[in-house]
Amino acid sequence: MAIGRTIDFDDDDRAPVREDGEPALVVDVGGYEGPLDLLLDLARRQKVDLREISILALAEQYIAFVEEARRMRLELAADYLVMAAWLAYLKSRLLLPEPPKGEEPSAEELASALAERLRRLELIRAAAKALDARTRLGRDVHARGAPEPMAVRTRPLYEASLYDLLKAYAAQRQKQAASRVTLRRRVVWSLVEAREALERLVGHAVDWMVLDDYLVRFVSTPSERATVRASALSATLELAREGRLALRQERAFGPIWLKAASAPRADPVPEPAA
Amino acid sequence: MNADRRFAALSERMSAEIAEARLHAEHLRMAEALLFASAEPMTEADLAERLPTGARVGRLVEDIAAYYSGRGVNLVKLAGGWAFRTAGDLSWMMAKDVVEPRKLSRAALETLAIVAYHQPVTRAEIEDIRGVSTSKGTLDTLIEAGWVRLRGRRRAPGRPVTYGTTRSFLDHFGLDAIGDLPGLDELKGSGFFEGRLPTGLAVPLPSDDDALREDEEPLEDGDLFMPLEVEGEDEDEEGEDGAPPSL
Amino acid sequence: MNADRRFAALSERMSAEIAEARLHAEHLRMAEALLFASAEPMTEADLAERLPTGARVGRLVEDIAAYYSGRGVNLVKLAGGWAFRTAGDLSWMMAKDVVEPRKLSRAALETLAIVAYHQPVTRAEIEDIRGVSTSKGTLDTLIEAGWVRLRGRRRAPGRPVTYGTTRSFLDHFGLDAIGDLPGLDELKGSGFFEGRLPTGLAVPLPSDDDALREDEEPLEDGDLFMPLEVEGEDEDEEGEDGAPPSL
Repeated sequence: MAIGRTIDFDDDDRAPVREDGEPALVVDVGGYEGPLDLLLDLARRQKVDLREISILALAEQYIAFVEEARRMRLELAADYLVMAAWLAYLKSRLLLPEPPKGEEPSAEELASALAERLRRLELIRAAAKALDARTRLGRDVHARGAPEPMAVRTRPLYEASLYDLLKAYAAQRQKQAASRVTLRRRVVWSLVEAREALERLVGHAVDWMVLDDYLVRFVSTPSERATVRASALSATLELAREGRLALRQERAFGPIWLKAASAPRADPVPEPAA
Repeated sequence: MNADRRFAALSERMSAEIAEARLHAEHLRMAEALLFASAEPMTEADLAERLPTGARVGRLVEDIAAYYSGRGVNLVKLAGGWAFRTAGDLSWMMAKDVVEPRKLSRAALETLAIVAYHQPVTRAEIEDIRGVSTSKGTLDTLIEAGWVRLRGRRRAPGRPVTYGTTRSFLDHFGLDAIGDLPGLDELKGSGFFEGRLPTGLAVPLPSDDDALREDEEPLEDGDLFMPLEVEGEDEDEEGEDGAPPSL
Repeated sequence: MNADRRFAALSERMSAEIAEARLHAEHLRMAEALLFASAEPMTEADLAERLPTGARVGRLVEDIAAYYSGRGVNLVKLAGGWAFRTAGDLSWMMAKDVVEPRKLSRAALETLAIVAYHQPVTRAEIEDIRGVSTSKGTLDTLIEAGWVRLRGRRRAPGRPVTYGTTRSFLDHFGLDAIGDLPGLDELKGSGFFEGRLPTGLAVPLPSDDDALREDEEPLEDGDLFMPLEVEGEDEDEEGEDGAPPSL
């Protein structure tokens, strides 16, 4: 059976080698893109108008093509064979008397569906060709070769709400107020001051006297009382250690009595175990 | 006097007309500059945005198109806008040392045509029409060229991605709108668009409208970074084992 | 006949001239298209190479340049060649202003608030209240935004510039007058202050009156072009090393 389209035996190095070492003959079906493409080509040979082709004749031609390929031991892709099987089935349905109308589509319906499908492919082929033939940008027509792009200048538009503004102000003022804490200058009677004062007084304390009485003289405001007392106590303890004062306290938290030591020494005695 | 009054009125009207003509001429210059500067088509809205308020964009574009007709450069309506392009009849001269754009393979061209005429279309539908499986590479090439885009997903089992064409497709093929595709009438008459679409949803015309159709849903964010879904295996385009005939 | 011969000669010459004019017109179209499509300026040699032999390139370019003069696009000589460019007086159209909403920085917001409440206020005073030095940029931003203006100069050593708010400040913040800024009690009442407030914290009565105060004197002309004096160093606003607190 002569098939119009040439069948090329593609024996270049891409040809797969079969397991038995014999080079496989691959049918390059002239650039057919699958069975539908082949069918369309066969159909075109029948009629110009696909609506009038004989599906029966088409099926026979296709099957003949496949059989010829097999006879020549050509390897055909599976879907060509599937299509062949389907067409053989369709052919037998078309030849046999039509069974009473059932669920299945009739043979005629199947045949016309195939014809429709071929027509659809043909149409899109024509459309693709027409698309390709259009004057195409960059091939047939050209855009401005040196477009002058639109420079974009961004202009900031600042956004802020009154709420933001007030919040910022209040936070700022509050932070500032908090960061500027003025510490009241505390009047502190330093240890040095206390010692100096006590040293000056030690000479007068020939008899026992209450420390508080001395302190009162230096205390001008109640706020100063604590610092004066603390410093004075530390100073008296120091002076007592040096043996220049005698101290006496009759009970815990009772008044502290002090008087000059009977034999004041010129030099402090070093502590035995400091 | 009557004659004087009439004369004054006439002179006033003429002054107004002269002022308007001058303004129009200045707007013509501006529109010409804008259109000339841009490589891509500008819509009338684009132009209106750039031109002084009150510019009559429709008339400006018409005037410029008329002015340039028959010249080496023409103002043409493309992709819903206007753009200057070299005259089509000079293509022989322009093509001399232009690097020939990569020739589209037949498979790519057919796939593009199916997307263009049948959009929104899924890969399965493309394969159904062509009768072979479509390789990922073919659609990738078309997306890369900027002609095909992912539109959305079909509301159908498997939620396949739907494809459509872009504005740049229209620009490249010299089309103003998708309805200007060549041979569309013939395809319309052929029942081509019935395709495999579920009955009742059949929309008879291709649409590259950004708005999704009823049977489409939007892509997820991730889809844009993984543009091509793998439907089954990815077989090579020219592979012998296309989809079995589904009739 | 003599007359006939002369007529024939004339007619022949005219035909030749018409043919030449037609050819020139066609060459004009080609040159126009080439110049339009070229990415770089084309020299006359470039053009001659592309145009049919015999094209008078010099005249073509001259004609095209003359044709486009005064139009929105001009043919200009650039880098030894010829190229179309937007007319110089329309170059402003080639830029697009994009308004970009930007949030005011905290530093700017604080500075603005201090200017608003304490105006007329000098930069040193702003810094004293904020406890950090104020960068030039911050006041610049506020001036650029149109919310702060230079009022005058304080009659004080160094004659520092005084700042105040503008009408547009009032507009933006929805204030009718500067006196509508809430006072201390209102701020407290609205919960802007948290916790205890130190006694003696006062919010001054701001004035954005155009009239200068007694301790202000007018700016000189030069001040407007050099709006921000640099007082000492310009340290970063948010820098840790703000001015030491001056107690």
